[in-house]
Amino acid sequence: MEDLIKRNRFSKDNVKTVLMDKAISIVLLVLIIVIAIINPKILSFRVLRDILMQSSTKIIIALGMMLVILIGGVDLGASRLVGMAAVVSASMLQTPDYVRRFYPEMGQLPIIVPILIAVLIGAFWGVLNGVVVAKFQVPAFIATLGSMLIIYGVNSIYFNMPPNNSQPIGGLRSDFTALGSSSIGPIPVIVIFAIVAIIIMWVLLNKTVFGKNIYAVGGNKEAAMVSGINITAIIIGLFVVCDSLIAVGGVLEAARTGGATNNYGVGYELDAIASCVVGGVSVTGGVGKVSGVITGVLIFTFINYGLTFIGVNPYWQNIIKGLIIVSAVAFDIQKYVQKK
Amino acid sequence: MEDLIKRNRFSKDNVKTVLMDKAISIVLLVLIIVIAIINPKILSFRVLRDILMQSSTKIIIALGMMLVILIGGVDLGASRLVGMAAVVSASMLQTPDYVRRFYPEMGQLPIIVPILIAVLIGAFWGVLNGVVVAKFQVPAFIATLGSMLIIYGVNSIYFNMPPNNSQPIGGLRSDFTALGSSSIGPIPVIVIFAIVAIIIMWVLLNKTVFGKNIYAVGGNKEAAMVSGINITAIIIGLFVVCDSLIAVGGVLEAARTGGATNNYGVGYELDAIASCVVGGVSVTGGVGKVSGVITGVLIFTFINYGLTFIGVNPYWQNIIKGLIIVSAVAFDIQKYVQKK
Amino acid sequence: QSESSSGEPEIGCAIYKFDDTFMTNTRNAFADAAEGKAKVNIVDSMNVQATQNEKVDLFITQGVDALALNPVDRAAAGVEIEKAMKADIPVVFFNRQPFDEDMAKWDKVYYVGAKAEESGTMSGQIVADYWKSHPEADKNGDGVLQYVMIKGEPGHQDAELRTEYSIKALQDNGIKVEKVAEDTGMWDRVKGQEKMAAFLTSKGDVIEAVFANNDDMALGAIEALKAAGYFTGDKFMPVVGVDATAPALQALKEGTLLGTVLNDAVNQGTATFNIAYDLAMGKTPTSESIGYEITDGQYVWVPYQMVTKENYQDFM
Amino acid sequence: MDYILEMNNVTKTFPGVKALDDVTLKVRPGTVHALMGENGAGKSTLMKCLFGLYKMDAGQIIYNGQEVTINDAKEALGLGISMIHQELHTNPHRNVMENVWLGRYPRVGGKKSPFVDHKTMYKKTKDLLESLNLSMSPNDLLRNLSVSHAQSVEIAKAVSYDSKIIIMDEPSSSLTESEVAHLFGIINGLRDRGVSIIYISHKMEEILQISDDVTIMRDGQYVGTWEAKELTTDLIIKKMVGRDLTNRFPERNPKIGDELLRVEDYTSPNPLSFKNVSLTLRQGEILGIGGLVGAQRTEVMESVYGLRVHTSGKLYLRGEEIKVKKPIDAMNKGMALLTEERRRTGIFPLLSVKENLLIANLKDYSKNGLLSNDGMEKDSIEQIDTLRIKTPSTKTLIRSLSGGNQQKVLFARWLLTQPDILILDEPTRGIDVGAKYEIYVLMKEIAEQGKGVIMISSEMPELIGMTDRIVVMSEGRVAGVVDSKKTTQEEIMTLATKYVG
Ligand SMILES: Nc1ncnc2c1ncn2[C@@H]1O[C@H](COP(=O)(O)OP(=O)(O)OP(=O)(O)O)[C@@H](O)[C@H]1O
Ligand SMILES: Nc1ncnc2c1ncn2[C@@H]1O[C@H](COP(=O)(O)OP(=O)(O)OP(=O)(O)O)[C@@H](O)[C@H]1O
Ligand SMILES: [Mg+2]
Ligand SMILES: [Mg+2]
Repeated sequence: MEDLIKRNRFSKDNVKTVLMDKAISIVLLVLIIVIAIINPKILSFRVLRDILMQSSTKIIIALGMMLVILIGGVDLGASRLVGMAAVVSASMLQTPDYVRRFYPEMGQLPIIVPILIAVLIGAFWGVLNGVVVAKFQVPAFIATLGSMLIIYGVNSIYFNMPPNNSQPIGGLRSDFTALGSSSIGPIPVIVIFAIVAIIIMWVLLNKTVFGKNIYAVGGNKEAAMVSGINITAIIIGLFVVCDSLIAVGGVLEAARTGGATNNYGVGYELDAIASCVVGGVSVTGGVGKVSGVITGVLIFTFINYGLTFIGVNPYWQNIIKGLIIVSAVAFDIQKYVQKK
Repeated sequence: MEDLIKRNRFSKDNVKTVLMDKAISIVLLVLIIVIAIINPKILSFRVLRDILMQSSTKIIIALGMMLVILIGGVDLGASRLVGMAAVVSASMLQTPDYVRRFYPEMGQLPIIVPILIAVLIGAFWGVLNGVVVAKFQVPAFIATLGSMLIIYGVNSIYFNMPPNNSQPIGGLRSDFTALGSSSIGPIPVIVIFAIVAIIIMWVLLNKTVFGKNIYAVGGNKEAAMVSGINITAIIIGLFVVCDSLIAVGGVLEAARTGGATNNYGVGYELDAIASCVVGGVSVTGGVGKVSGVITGVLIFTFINYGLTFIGVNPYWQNIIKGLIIVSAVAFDIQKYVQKK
Repeated sequence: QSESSSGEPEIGCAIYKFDDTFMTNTRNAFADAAEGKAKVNIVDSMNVQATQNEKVDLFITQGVDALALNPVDRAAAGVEIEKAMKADIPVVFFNRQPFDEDMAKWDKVYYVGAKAEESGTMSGQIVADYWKSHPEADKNGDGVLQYVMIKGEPGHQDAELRTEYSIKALQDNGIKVEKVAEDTGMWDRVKGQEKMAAFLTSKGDVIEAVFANNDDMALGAIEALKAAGYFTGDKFMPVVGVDATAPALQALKEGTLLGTVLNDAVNQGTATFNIAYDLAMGKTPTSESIGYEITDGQYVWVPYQMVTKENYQDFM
Repeated sequence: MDYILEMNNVTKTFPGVKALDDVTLKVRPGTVHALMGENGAGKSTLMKCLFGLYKMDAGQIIYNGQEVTINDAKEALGLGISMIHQELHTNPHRNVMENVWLGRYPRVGGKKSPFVDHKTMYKKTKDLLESLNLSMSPNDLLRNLSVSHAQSVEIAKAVSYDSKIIIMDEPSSSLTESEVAHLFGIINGLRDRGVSIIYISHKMEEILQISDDVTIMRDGQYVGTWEAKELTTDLIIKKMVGRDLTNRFPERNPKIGDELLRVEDYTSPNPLSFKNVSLTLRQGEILGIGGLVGAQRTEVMESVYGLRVHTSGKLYLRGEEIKVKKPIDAMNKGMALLTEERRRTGIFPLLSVKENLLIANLKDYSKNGLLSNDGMEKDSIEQIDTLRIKTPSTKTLIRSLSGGNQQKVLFARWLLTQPDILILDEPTRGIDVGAKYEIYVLMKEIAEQGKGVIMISSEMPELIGMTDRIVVMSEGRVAGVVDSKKTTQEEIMTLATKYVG
């Protein structure tokens, strides 16, 4: 039906269409204005910086998630993979004099080594997810539900290894935590990570054969198949990119908070999916833009930040957040339902 | 015509096809056998009873969820609606002499009244969800994400009302808790609830126009519209049935545990979706059977029960559970991917 | 009484949630105490009361000799007690206290835990002590302590009691207080950090103390404070948490965390096991047999301990 | 080398159906080879075996003198075999050029580079479209194209592979005559370059006009191969159907009565779509609607049926004004619409043949709120028999039926609603000659009951042969109404181009 209605819409651009097209950004703008009226301090560089910093890891994770949604799936394992990447990287990046070290005897590793290990673990799970989805035709929902449970189990066992025994991992090296808190000039390092991820993903999706093929597989798998596309390779590839990005997100969460437990990342998968969908990525696959995902994440971060900023009671925060999300999407969707 | 009937029968006759068709049930059987070898005590009437009782509310909730999945959506709000139904029904069904009553002044209501109120609240949210999805064309994922947040907010505010102030609700009347714990003859009351729900849903989906129309809308929305199906009415209707069932599930959870907090039901939505999908309900809509959902729930309950029964460490339980789910579905799916 | 092949009694133990540092320590202590004495099956209720009920049913079906339960929802303990009574399997609850009227249902029900209010009172006391000994803590000099509260999950028993009693302790010390902001960090370090960042930007220098319902959120808040330039030079902010986790002790050492409150996991776990063991052996636990004081015939109270710069080394 | 391709003794079984039974196909280089057979004869299945989409149970493929096995589309394409599929295989969310070059995008700096060369792709697409005389832009999104344009994109894509063999499975079913003529121009060009075309169609005129050789299949079996010049339409039909078919159209004695439906001044909100359309349908009449692709015939009728919005205009049923906002309103007034795109707006792929037949009619089988299976089964079997729908059972999923048989199911669906006004949008698309005749008979019977039929068709012979009057549309407007008995193809074409340009 959506399609039918869509075709009915004017193909000529006009102002209203453009406005409609940017519905989500407009919602964000209105939100900013309303909150600024209540507390004008929100219009400060500090706030912008806070929001960009808080959005950074979420953008990285959501961009990964986007790839899976583009083929009509979700990666439920994202949450636990964040936890695993956080725990693994943190466990190898503690200061030598910290008393409760995960590896009491380990020397000082170059910072890149544990990070690479964490990202490789992400890529490894990506391969597994991809193989299960592409080769065994298991729906992504179930495949990643499985990996969610398995990753969590494995990570918990690692986290529970003596001498750590499930203690929160702390005492992280300052060169590691700097990734989450320091700045280069006025720009926080973590934001630079996000920008790099955005650029990579934008180029990937818009300029490379691989990216185009992802849209092709997501938009019409059969058409892709009869055009000789290696669907298996595409699906495995996109899971690898997705889960590597999510692992990067997990590493940065550890760096940003200066700690890690096996519980890190819980609920992140839902946030990431929600950001994507609010940003216009279609859950049925084939449609979605990097810019949309960024807007989606910013909306969520801003709602959370803004409502706390003006001191809304947490119960009401939930209600308001729910209303904003639904109405933003309802408003956004009207561009397709115009005239009916 | 004669010919057709003969062929009709013939096509059923393939043993291999039958085996494939029952892949999921076979997985369940193998699981039971493996666990029985490790600990034969699992083969007892008590265990069967436990498993049926533990599956009852899950079946009721999963059957509700199934309806939304049949049209290619999910009801994320299910979790919080369970909490709301539990809190609302429990708050009105406390013994008169209990000191921390939610309504200190309230008389003894007939047990059906609070239960009906809870179910009507479910139906009310069903209408809202349905309208947002059908009328405003918001994807079910987002619409119910919104209601998840809103229901939780509203329920928390209710739960926080003085004199309760967010205290767990206890002291439930014994006629209420009996719903969760007593038996009629050898059959627990809660199991009877589940059986009634199963019968209703089976009839609804297989023997009514409404049910057939749900499959039609889920299978091809545009074609359904052309065929004169009132899509809006179907979607609203199915959300009403879904959310009413979920509310019943919430009431029974309160009865079964003898308490309620606003935190009840967390994670139930994922369990319900997973049970449906493992039971062969397709996340893209249009495909799924009541029997599949029951099998899906039983598999999950049995995995949880069986692994604890033989004393597997909880971390390993996650890993094993993940492996079983993925392999069960991978095995099941092969019937569709039989070499072209 | 069904005894396992080794002749050891079987004890079924359900934890409200495995992913909880404190409960992990408690269950580890429980398991350590059980070593060589009893066969214990420790299970995860995954923060869902109904799941715990299911585990209890399973334990009853298995015919364990005693139950050790850490309820998800303390109001639901009543039904668990009834189930246990019917099967005549004694129960020890720990860490989350059932209502008194439920405890009164049966004499084979025990409780081991700390008084939740106490943790609130102690964290309030730590701030009160600091406030009194550091006049410069009153940044705006108005004689009123402006604080922010980072709460755990709303409706959670510990979150509600810690919030209430920490402020009550200040007031009992004769300190005037003003709440600048309050929000929930859901026990989570990331959220603690994000909420604190928003507080700092919106309220800025007004804030004179930070209360967090647990250490994870306190540490998150400290990260946000560091980002805002605190803990360098003489820019300081008193932050208190609860739990005395390893990273919190490290923060105490570094001087960023003002104090925390130790919930004594080892003694709670050990006391719980000792009672469960006596019960499983068919004995009635006494203060002597378990090594902890039993009050009112059913309760064992394990006190909280204040942890500050002065004594943190004792806990490392 | 006599043959570029030989498929020998191909057998393929689906659950309940032997789709191919020892079939042979031999294609000479540089020829157009027509593959003929009734709906469900196994034509598409044979081609899918060749293209690697299905695995043969038994049989041999000899290509270029060598035996080959083809496991998937990639291998087929690699060997120089490309295919236009019976059902559209496009990605609606992407543009024309990405659809055309899918799987072999031009790359910046060499074959191994990961980057797509958009400039080259644009230019190549533009050249391709121009060389094929197609009007769309490389940047148009597929979902904004009409079915026939999407079909043209598929043709362009298949041609652009530079293949040795191009399989065309009913490429003309959604094209109008002028577009078919254009397609034939393309095919002739390809043949001259030595390309072989395997051409599947149910349009007899096309076959004799374009093909060199004809292979005929019946019920999954090979009937034979002939040179086209040895054949006539009647011969082909006889070999296909296994019996004589004397008439193409049933004899009609229309008794035209009072006005049944009147559309007055319908205008779409879309300025590019229909404007000021008025037409009347009378009792006992079969009204044709003709025009070129893009004439907005579909849009007008979908609008009358409540599927699309219109800004102005009125609708009268037996002289009384009615409001139709949704299809259900139209159905309640006794209308039925067989839509143009069976895959998108017609079939429920995951439901059985029975459910697909009865979905618009379920209420009739509901007693006390419960459906009675006996009645449903009985009526389904009756429809399957009447229309000779080839299906293993009533419970078979419709998606495993051949395209033509799916179309028959949809036709039966609307017959079952017993409409007073039956609107048919390209009703005989993909339907074999025999079945076409049966459908015409049914249309005739409906009209004889004093009901009305509106038929949109791009097939000139059936438009003239079956209707009483023809409304010819051009660029969204009514260009004229002609009497079918007196008109000619030329007159209709002239009207159809009245507002073009
Ligand atoms: N995937 C499938 N599963 C089961 N049966 C199938 C499948 N595909 C085709 N069939 C059956 O095989 C037979 C041949 O179908 P096919 O599509 O090849 O016919 P066709 O000659 O192309 O007919 P049409 O002219 O209608 O397109 C039909 O009876 C059909 O029902
Ligand atoms: N330029 C266009 N932009 C957007 N959509 C278009 C355009 N042209 C046609 N369409 C859409 O394509 C569909 C088919 O319209 P088409 O132009 O084929 O009309 P038609 O004359 O009814 O065709 P047919 O002869 O196939 O029935 C219509 O739904 C219409 O909305
Ligand atoms: Mg075909
Ligand atoms: Mg058309």
